[in-house]
Amino acid sequence: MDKELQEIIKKLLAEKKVDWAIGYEKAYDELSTRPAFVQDANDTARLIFNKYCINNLGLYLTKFKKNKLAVVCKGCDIATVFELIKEKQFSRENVVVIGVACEGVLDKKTGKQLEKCENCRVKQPKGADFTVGTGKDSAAPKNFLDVVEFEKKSSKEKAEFWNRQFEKCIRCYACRNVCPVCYCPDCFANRTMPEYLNKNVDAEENKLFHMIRMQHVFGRCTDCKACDTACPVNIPLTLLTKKLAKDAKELFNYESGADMDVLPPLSTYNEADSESDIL
Amino acid sequence: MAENIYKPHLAKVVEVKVETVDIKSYKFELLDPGVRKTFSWKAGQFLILDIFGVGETIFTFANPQTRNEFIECSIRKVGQVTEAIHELEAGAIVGIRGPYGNWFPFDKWQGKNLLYIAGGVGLAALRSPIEFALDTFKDFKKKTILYGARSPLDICYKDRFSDWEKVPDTEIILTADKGAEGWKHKVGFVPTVLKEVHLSPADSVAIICGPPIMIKFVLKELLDLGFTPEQIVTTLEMRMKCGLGKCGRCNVKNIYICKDGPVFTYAQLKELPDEY
Amino acid sequence: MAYLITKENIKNLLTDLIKLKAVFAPKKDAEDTVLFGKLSSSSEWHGDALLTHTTAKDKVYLQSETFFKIKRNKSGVTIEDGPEPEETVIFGCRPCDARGFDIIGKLFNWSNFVDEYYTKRIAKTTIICISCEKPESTCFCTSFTKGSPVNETGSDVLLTNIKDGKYLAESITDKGRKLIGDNSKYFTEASKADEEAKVTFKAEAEKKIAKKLDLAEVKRKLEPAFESVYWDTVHLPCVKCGACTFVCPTCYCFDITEKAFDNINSVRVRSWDTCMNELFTRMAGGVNPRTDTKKRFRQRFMHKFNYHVDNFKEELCTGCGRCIKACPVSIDIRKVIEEIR
Amino acid sequence: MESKVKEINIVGFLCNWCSYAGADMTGLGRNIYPSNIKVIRIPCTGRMDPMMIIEAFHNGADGVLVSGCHPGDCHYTEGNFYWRRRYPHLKSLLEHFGVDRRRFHASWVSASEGKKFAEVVKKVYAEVKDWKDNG
Repeated sequence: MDKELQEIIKKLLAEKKVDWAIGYEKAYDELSTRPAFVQDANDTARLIFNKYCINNLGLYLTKFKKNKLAVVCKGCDIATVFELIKEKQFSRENVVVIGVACEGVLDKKTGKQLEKCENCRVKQPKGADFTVGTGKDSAAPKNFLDVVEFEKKSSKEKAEFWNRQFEKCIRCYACRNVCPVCYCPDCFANRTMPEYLNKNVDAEENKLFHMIRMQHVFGRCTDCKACDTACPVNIPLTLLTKKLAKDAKELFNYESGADMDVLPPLSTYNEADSESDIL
Repeated sequence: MAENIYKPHLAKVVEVKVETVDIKSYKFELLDPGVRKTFSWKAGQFLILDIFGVGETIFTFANPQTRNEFIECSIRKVGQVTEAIHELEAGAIVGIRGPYGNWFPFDKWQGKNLLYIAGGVGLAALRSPIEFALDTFKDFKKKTILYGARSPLDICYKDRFSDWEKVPDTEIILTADKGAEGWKHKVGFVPTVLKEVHLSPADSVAIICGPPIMIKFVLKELLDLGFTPEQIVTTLEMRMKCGLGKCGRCNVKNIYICKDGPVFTYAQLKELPDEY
Repeated sequence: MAYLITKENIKNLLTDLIKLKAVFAPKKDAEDTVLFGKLSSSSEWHGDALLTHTTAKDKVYLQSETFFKIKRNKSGVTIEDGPEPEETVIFGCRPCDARGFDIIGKLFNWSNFVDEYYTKRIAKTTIICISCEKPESTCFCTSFTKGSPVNETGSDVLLTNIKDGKYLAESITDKGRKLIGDNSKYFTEASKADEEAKVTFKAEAEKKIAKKLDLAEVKRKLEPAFESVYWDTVHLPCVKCGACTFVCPTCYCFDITEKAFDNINSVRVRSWDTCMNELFTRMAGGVNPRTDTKKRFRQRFMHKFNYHVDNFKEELCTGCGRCIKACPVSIDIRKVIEEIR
Repeated sequence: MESKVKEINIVGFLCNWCSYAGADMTGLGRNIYPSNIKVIRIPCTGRMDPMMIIEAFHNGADGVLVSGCHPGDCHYTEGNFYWRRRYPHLKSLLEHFGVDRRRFHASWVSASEGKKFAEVVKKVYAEVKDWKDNG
């Protein structure tokens, strides 16, 4: 499979169809990989794909807008690419999507398979320009059992839970910076006039940051778990991103990155939208 | 234990003076008479001004040690803290800590010609070395001040020029990027004017402060005129927070601008990577 | 002077210490995160993990330290000092963490400016360090002159597990001697053989660390490398978060800001900052000498292995390898400095 | 900061064209309603940045009410339609973070519905008070 992947990229680079190819390479030990940037057609031998390839490389698309890119995507990462195209962050012509069949990836910190991989329906990537390997999609659809379970808590219990989590937060902004849809050049957290977020790191300020970030990515977040796996102190951000996915589905029947023709939920409206809760 | 290095002395705003649309000059007086007596600085050093409720920022002393009745600063409105400063009125309480950094080595410049080149609010940083040299004018030969601003309206310290010119051997050359009606001085960028007036590098020191782009071209012009890198002195601007060589942001090579600077000769700057 | 202490007695010692002081030790939470947390009972100590997810740095050099409280009212401004630090014990950190305190401490006492907050806290903190038996794949402490799995720099007491459940306890400083003296009932005198066992322990532990870098060579290569094209590509995967610097035992850069509660009350706060942050060097008005992500990436390595060595004759790194593990894109600090050209 | 019994604070973001005028009308019509609401005028509910609502809760607001024109009556034609989508999602997300659903409300109040505005504020106040008293 690696060979096939390398050949495709080699050809793309040799034929100057792309300026850069972004894939994965082995990192510091057998269990870790890192994003690899390849510019030279003779440099593709280091590219690999395995179950440790956890990063969502769609992240780099907004950072290298001026270049033509080939990017290696797992089925789930393709949703990110489409969502970004929908947001007109770059044009489809400028990116070559190389889909790789994936049997699920492992979190490098726990060594366990990501929860999202259990009920994955895009093990065989869809919508890619090239596809490497074949994968068998799971039969069961994505479920929100853990979110539903969490929703049963009282608001006081929820607040206590998050306070405990955000006390751990060191505000390194890894979650924001690895997020493919967090591409604002001027993040609210960096603004000083007015100042939305104080530099003082405490549970309340940290919570404010996460609340605003989550609100900001609603309807755009593809629940790719990049933030969750990036967190150096294991804050379960998946509980939040999954909630966003659940709300988008339940309130607006929207799935990020799924259908290119449907606008993101907050960018449009329907005159018949429900207003049961409005006084 | 020694005094807390992060704790400011309280000071009162004594006077606010509008210089231009976005520059105001302030006079501060330290509240504690004991501190007032011991607080001293040298031209070129800077202080950290503390606007309670908003934050701290760094400014150079606008007045030299020879005129130390008050602490003076000229401040351009650019950010969060400076905007809050511009709201201050006489009587307001602020905090001051310092002085920090190095100073202009006037003792080495005895008997030399001094050429000051300033652009925009950069004159605020040069006011203290200018006035210091004027107050001790006998120690130096000719003192030339070349000052440029975007427009005649942006010229600050207008009312000081007549006093400065009264000092023997002092010349002021003013220029504006764009002239206006009634403007009797030069029109053009500082480097161009510098070329026109053609100053001799013999026995001279050039002291520069201004926006980076101006500094870049002035340097080139001075070198063309025959100034050696050791004869050119500038005061650097860099984002600083602590003023103590600890917070790390003004680190360029193994230099901390706040501790080892802000006054550098061009000979020293050439050794630093281009990251300031 | 060396002593012996059993694992059982270590727990008893912890129980006693908890009654008197704030004791911080590795604690595991529901999400399997191991962090230095305040112990309320000795059973909470989680000694199995080699490294905690973040360092013990934040127990002395707080992520957000309140300098003082400010009150503004009609009669003027009053500045009120924050609370005095309490007596603290950091238990179960590793030699690489402990050496971080030594390195940061020098910086905070540098150039005639003594940082009161750090100095006061470290004076009231006793550090009990445990030598490492089995390194992780990211460890590289032996690359440093002082680095070793049994290094004592920065510790007050160093514990080494010389035989199953028996620890050799060495008092390094006066604080350490006092701690052992005050709790002498838990310690027995160590024999010559015990001390020799530590020598064997050291040799074995050091052998297990696979990666050893030639840091003098790194420094020699870094000096002329500022303009190197190497930086143009090596930084590409980096997402410029601050995870690497915030989990680092030696990164010390900070910001001083104010947090206002209302028109009267505010606090002056020092918080960690990172060279990876775009705002780190952005001046009011927008001029930024390090706009480019490449420049910020370069600064981190240059500062750690070049500039800091010029000023302090030691690297700003202890080889704990946390930054490698914390990095969302697994950038390996060892690889970056090794391959520099 | 102060040990006084804290009063309930409700931040009301009212649209300039309908609800703000509606609130004026309430006063003119001498309708009585709780004075705990602090009004901030916004151009349109479509302009209501969710960030400000989150900031309001962060800064200690007990409740937030956003009120605008009835659907179809928006001065900018469609602003409130966008708000109508943002509201349920934001409420759901805030609840997930532990902000009780009794603390965040939205309403439609037109310029002539002074009486309704008083009713809305009374209802919001009652809900917030219920949350505060009973947890």
